[in-house]
Amino acid sequence: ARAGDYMETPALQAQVSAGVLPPVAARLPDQPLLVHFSGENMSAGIHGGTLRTLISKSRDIRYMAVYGYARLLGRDRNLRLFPDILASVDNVEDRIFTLHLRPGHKWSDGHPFTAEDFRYFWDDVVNNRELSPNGPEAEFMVEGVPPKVEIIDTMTVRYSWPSPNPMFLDAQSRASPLFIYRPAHYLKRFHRRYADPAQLAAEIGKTKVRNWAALHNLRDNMYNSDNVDLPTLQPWVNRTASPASRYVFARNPYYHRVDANGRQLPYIDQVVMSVTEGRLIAAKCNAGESDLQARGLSFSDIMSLKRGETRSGYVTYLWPIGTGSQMALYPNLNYGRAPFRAILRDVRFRRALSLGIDRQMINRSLYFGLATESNNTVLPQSELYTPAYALQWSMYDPVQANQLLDQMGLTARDSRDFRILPDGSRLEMIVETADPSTEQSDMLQLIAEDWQRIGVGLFIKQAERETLRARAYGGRSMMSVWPGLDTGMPASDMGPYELAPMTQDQLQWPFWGQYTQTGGRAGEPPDLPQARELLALAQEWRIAAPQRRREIWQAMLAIHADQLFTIGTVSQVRQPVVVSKRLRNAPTKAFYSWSPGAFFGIYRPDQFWFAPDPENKAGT
Amino acid sequence: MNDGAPDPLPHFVSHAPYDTGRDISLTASAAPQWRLVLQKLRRRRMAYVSGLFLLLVYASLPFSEIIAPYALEDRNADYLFAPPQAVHLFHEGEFAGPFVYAYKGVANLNLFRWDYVIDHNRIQPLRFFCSGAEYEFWGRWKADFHLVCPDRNGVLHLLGTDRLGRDMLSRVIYGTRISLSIGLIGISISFVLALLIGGMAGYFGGLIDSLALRLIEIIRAMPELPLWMALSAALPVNWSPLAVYAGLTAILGLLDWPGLARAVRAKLMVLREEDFATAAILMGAGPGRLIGRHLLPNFMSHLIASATLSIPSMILGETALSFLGLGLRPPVTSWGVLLVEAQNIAAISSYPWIMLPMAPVILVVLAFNFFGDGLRDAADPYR
Amino acid sequence: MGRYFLHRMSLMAPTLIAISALIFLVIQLPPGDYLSNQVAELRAQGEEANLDKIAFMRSEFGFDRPLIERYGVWIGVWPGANGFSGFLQGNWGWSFEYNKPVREVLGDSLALTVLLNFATVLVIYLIAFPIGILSAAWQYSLADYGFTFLGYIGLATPNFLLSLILLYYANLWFGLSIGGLMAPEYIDAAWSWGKARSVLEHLVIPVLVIGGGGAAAMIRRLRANLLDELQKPYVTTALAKGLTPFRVLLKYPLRMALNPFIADIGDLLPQMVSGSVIVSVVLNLPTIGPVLLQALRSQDHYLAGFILLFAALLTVIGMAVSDLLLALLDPRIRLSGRPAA
Amino acid sequence: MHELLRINDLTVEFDLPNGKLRAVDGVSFRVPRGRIVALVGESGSGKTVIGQSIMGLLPRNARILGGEILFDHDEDEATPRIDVAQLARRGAPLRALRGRYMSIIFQEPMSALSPVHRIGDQVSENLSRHLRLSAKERRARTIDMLRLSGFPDPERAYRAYPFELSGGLRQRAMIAMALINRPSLLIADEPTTALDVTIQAQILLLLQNLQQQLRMAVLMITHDLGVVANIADEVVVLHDGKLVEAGCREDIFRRPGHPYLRDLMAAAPRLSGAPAHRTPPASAPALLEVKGLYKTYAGHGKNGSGEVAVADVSFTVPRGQCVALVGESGSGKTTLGRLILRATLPDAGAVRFDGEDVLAMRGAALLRYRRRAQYIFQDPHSSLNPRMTILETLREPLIIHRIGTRVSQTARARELMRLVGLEPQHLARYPNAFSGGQRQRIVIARALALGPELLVCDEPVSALDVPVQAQIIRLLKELQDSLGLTYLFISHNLAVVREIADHILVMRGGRIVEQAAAEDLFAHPAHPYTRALLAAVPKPDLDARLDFQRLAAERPAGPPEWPQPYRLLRGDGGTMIELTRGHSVRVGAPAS
Ligand SMILES: Nc1ncnc2c1ncn2[C@@H]1O[C@H](COP(=O)(O)OP(=O)(O)OP(=O)(O)O)[C@@H](O)[C@H]1O
Ligand SMILES: Nc1ncnc2c1ncn2[C@@H]1O[C@H](COP(=O)(O)OP(=O)(O)OP(=O)(O)O)[C@@H](O)[C@H]1O
Ligand SMILES: [Mg+2]
Ligand SMILES: [Mg+2]
Repeated sequence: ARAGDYMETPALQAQVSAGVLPPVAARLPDQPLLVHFSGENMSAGIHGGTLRTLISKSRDIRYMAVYGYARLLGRDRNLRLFPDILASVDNVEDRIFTLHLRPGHKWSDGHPFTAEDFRYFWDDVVNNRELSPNGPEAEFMVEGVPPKVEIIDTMTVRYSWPSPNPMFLDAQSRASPLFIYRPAHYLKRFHRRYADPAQLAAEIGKTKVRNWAALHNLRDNMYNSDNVDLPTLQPWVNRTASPASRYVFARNPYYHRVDANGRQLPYIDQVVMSVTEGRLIAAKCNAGESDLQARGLSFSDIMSLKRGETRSGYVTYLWPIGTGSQMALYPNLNYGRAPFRAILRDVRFRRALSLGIDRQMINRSLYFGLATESNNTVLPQSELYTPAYALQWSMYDPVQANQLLDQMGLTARDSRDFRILPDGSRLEMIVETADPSTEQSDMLQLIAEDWQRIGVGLFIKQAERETLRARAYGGRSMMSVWPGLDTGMPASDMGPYELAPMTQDQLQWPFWGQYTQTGGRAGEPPDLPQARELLALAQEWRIAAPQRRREIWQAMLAIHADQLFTIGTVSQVRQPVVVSKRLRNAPTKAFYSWSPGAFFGIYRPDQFWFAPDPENKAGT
Repeated sequence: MNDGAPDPLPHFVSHAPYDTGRDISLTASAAPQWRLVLQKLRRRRMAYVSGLFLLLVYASLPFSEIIAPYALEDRNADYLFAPPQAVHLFHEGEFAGPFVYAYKGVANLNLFRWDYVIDHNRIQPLRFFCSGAEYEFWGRWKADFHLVCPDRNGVLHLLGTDRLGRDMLSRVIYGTRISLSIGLIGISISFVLALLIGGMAGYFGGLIDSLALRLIEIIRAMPELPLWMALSAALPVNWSPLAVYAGLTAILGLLDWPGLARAVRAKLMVLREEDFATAAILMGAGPGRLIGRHLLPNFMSHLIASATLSIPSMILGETALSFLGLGLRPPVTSWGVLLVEAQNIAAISSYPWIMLPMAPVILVVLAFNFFGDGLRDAADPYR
Repeated sequence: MGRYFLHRMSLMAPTLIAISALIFLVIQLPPGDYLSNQVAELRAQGEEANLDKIAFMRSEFGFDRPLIERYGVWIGVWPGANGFSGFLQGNWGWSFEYNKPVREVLGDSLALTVLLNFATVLVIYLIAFPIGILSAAWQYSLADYGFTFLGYIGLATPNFLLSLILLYYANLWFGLSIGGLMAPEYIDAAWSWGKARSVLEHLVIPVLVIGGGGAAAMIRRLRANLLDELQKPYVTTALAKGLTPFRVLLKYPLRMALNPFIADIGDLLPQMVSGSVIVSVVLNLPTIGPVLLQALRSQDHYLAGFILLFAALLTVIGMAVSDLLLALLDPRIRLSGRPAA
Repeated sequence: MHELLRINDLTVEFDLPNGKLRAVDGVSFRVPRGRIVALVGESGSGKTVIGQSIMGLLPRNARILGGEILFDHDEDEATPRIDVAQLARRGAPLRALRGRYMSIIFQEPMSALSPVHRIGDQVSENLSRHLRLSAKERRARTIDMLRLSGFPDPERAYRAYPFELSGGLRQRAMIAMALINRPSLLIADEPTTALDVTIQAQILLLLQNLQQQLRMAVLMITHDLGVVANIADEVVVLHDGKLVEAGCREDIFRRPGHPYLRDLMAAAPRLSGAPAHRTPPASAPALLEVKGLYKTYAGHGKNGSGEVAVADVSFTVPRGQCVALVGESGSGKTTLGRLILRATLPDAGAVRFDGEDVLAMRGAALLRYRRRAQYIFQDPHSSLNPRMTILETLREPLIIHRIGTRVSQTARARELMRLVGLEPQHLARYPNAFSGGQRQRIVIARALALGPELLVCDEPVSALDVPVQAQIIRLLKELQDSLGLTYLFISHNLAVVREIADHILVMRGGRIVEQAAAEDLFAHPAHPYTRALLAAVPKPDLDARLDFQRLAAERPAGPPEWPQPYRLLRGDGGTMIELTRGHSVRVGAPAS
């Protein structure tokens, strides 16, 4: 499509006619991103409509930045990286990245989006000690060295490192991306370097914050969508100040994509997010109060969702969940108490626990047998998958499990047939869960019954997410339950960092993760050889060639399958996704995954559109 | 109109036999007061029946294991969300003893639901005084004796099963034990404290009253919600869930007394001014006796009403705790736990039998209430 | 009376101090704090980019200072980073979760909370008093049994199960949107007939659920107290004047039977805030209940602290009001000397 | 037709847990318009029940088994008489009569008033129920009625609460309430038991006036034959629920026929004639010593001045003697009694019991005192715990002082019941199921349970018919002889006082105005108030009827009007001077 062929959006027509808004051709970049529809059920659509969806707390409006998924580079449905906001990018040896912007691209307030926005971020935000006491984020640092940032011209920026930084581009495509640009024209008024001191002081006083840095931080939130004044590049812009119980996101008139018919995206005029108690989300979907919903729905809701389909005009799709395991047990290798610590570190114990779980029973009792019984590893859909990763030590075998435990010397039993430790205490695992629904505790209950047959007790402890984490980080929790690998379908060019002790929030080895994360300032160095090996492999991956990367991934996955640092249960549980019958271009078969995938993000909600209502109530 | 004097009254003298001693037709009775109350109670049918019902329920508590057809932890993965079975007596027109028809679950993958097909040709007779699922009597002795059991190869789910295939009837029976026994701890604590503190404050007044009132205020204003949350983080998990629950009800009781205490105090401030209170003081009654024997009985109606009202709140208090992740943990089962599990749209729309545990709660609460009413009336001197 | 009033008011100060300290302590009890939790949460989601801000806020809000000092700052008797700025200075604190002053976060929901709970209390009284009187006056009548039964069903069903059931059927049968205080399309709309209607429709269930139990309880206790008073000789005296039994009931026994209810007023006011937390959460009502719960969960201390303090203040005021009313209601309390023991 | 009220064959039965009790058994009598009919009879004979039946205010457990209660509320002959017994208890027709055409003065006025409503409110309510009046008018009428009923300060009374009033004042409030609508029929159940005789005379005069001016009829239930003799036109005598005799006054007093009535006449205590008096033991040691007692109740009027109830009271009661306290209603007798027993604390002064300072007693000493000194309350109804059966009530003091076992306590309770003339069968009943006189005896029994040394009796026999009264007095005297019991005997009934007292104190306005040995006082009353009191005693003798009109006219209005030297001007407390040995009287400061 060429400039003259663009079609004005009906919803904006009035503003354009009134001269408040420039016409569509002037709003789009010189070279907008042209969207082609190919594939089953995909078609160019028409403008209009309101997409209703539900969130369980105000803070969840940040998911709009995930669903919107406008990134410098994004991934397509096949997880391939492509320039999105950027016109193009030049990559030299994963070291030198030259980013080319789209001329004429504008922020949602109409101000041009230029290299200045990158410079401002780099010079005045990241490298301002008051705003960023910790300096640049980890993604910027390669062996402790930050990039050289050059502004080539208004449309070109270059980042270069002495050694490769392969994660740099990937970081741009994540569900929660590394935002390396800021709307400088807007934020400068809160920056001491640029703002008029008197006005700045007045603003500080008005907002009741303590100083300019706090004010800047308050206003600068590219991800959270909580500042209605902050210009954005996303398809929809938040128009409701929080707190509210209903957030309206209006279309971004300067969005950079068009379809082949010359219609500027997004098709849908506005997205309304209503804050709803989590337990009511299923009921509300059932009553037809959401047009697109996955969050807040779980497998056990499917039945009642199916029942409401005809009455309320939606379809319930079942997307496999993209995590490595629906629920994995994380034995805390850094647990503080003596006898248990040693036991948890004994691989025979972990294997016995895994062998002692009747995954088939779990699958049948809780998921109609539709899930896949597996370790916590990559999914079959991943190019890295081999069956051994999923099956090793995971077939139900209480006899072998008992043998393993006996071998460990845990032969003494008490009156109720539980094993007894040398110090006389009973062999019981306290498993902490932060799941407010009954799914995890039901599963744990089934596991508890299974483990009883191998003489191991299981106690369930309900906790808040935050408390659970805090306890794990302190080495105070023995074992926790959490979903498995975030990235269940990795490609070898994605970092295998989840598999190695890299960060504190890895519940199986928080101290070791913390150690790596802080560069040795806190935590403990990994002292299991396998963990050390994982760490070494992960570090090697960074500079390895593509083929080697694949080998590294596989080596790491093999270590996991053998060592069972986390104990998986079942994977590919179906996520019910409620989609209004009128909503087009939403995939019927897809994966529900945060990374990669950004949930709906890679399916591009800006391309979804509403078929006209047969009763002609189109739009609202 | 005649304004004059009325007709003179003729002088009447009764000639009926006159004896100074009075003939008393009443039976002599010097029964103690509680016996009188009991007598009167027996004449109130509703209250009496309620009382007997409660007695029966309480008497059954020690034998939950025997009464329940299944053991607490029994689970049958082939019968998930199975609906209640009806007990029949006649099969194809012929008496076949109490039996149920066999049924079988089929996964319906269109609607994601278990459909059960009843096999009208296979009858599964109930067995009585039989050996069935194995259990540990009072968590101690292994046994398998039951009042009623399913057919040897059959199942018996008179109230259906839940999502994990556990027999609802058995769970309700086990839940009764917990809910009715431990829940009373809370009420007792709350009542004892309320009567003690409210009584002292109302009776003594002055400094004691002031102190008690401040204490009440502080406890009332105490943020319960965060307190529970802090507790949930602090409680050791491998405490037996029962101990946790008992502890929590105790705390519920500890936090619950101020309302009643204020009411008691207010009422006592009035009652202590009554002459009969003064009379008791002049007889030498100490504060304890005066409050307990003279003043509080005059507040009995309110107390009884409060007690019958506390019972549901104690039984259900646990559901609120579960909401905060603090209630009983499986496998221990109480009515509260069962009700919490019923709290989802699926149960309401598709598996209504999951909500059946509401029935015993309502029954027991009503029984307590009617019993309380009867007791109130029986203790009322004006009736 | 006047002196009693002043005396009673002066007693509130120490109580409030004690309560505020308690609240501050209790909300700090669970391990961790909002900011460190936030660090964990962000890390877990790979949102490392935001970590800086948090480090920044830590020092801003003095999370490194001793507890007592923070309490002092919160109340306004200790200089904070910006001098004295606490409750005493009218600063309600800062919400981390919303990144806004607490005052702004609560604005509307405070009013809505009061609306909802005022409606509830009103309904409780409007329902409970007539019915309580009725079932005392016609004890053991059909009406008496009927209301008893209904009330106890309400009492014996957990609030949120009841709300869910009601919600489900209200939606199925009347097409009422689920949860909330109005249909979604009205949320940002200006006030209109439609909106008011929608609000009223949506008030029915919460008021029934929250108020139902309360009303049932009140009916039972009122009935019991009235039955006691109805037998007193002074009631006969009043009847001897030819008053209708109903008027007599209202003027004499009711007044005496009120005593325990007045004593309970202290509870009513704070319940306006905290009594309905769980129901509000389940029914998705825009009151401060859910805000409080969420604030507690995410350890948004100052927000939670403010709400709790607000509730505590209401409690204390409620208690004082109830004491004053008690004295007004019963001259024997007001005028009597201390008993001799 | 002159009969305002006609009762035919009335039978009333009570349902009790252990059987049925026929309280009224086939009673018939009439009340002519504008006449006073006295209903006399044994305590517990059903008098109150008859009154309640007429008003339709029987207790729940009572049923009218048969008979008619015909009431002709207006003078119009055309309208048929209404059978009150047939009217629905809650119905409008009955309500229209109550309070307007018939009203009742309850036997126990102290509990019959709502404790939380002001007197003015409760009295004027009757007006607002039946007449349309402006608020101001209503208030004016009410205050007027209060004044007529003998309230010295009606304005204050209008604002007062019942518990602030003395027994007599409360009774007067009851009277005002009943009379304010000028009913056609007044049922007065012992309307003057709590009043001293001067006030009683005033009330009786009021009744007579109303009777004559408005043709009001009065059904007067009373034990006081003196009152009967003075005002009744016709007399109805009940015994054990049955009518035993009825006739006009002359017939009854001059020709009593039934043995019960003759007993009654014989037992009536009189002021004349020699009392069967024992000689007081000479100079016994003082058991009770009262010195300079003061008590002022906090006022709540606009000026905030308190109500001086007891001022500068000193006296001693020797062991084994009976000191009587007589005086005007509201003069502080009850307060004095309460002070002595430490039910109320005095503002100043000392009480010594057996040499010990009562006010300083603590712990065990106090408990011992509680055992040795007992109090009989003026209002039996309110002093009995409504939730305790009589058995429990009588056992209670024994339990408190840990005397005996369950069995022996029950036996003691039975014995006490018999002592005061009640059937032990009633032990399982609650106080509300007794008649006024029966309750009074229960209170006496309770006070005797512990075998006390000092008994402060506040109107102990006011509700008893004369034979029972005599029985009780006899009992008290016996106890005095056998156990050396000491009494402080508060009473308005001077004849009874004469029977039992060794020494008499006369109180007026919180102060003792005269004190003397019993015979001395009756023979030579010195103080004008004492004289007025003696002059106002009605005698059960048709030939010695009082002229209420004259009494009212002659009665000195108050201390400032007393003749010299007794005159007390405002603020002058006066001083006691001794006339003869043991006989002192209060005189004012000589006029300057
Ligand atoms: N509520 C009641 N329940 C049961 N018995 C009662 C009740 N009230 C009165 N009685 C009985 O009825 C009888 C008559 O009582 P009533 O009050 O009429 O006596 P009375 O003549 O007024 O006596 P007194 O002179 O002592 O007041 C008594 O024996 C009494 O015990
Ligand atoms: N609680 C009180 N508050 C205020 N005034 C009171 C109180 N009790 C009694 N009085 C007043 O004190 C005075 C004395 O009362 P008291 O009851 O001692 O009189 P009494 O001599 O026993 O009279 P009666 O013979 O009528 O019973 C009365 O004027 C009364 O109004
Ligand atoms: Mg009587
Ligand atoms: Mg008196």
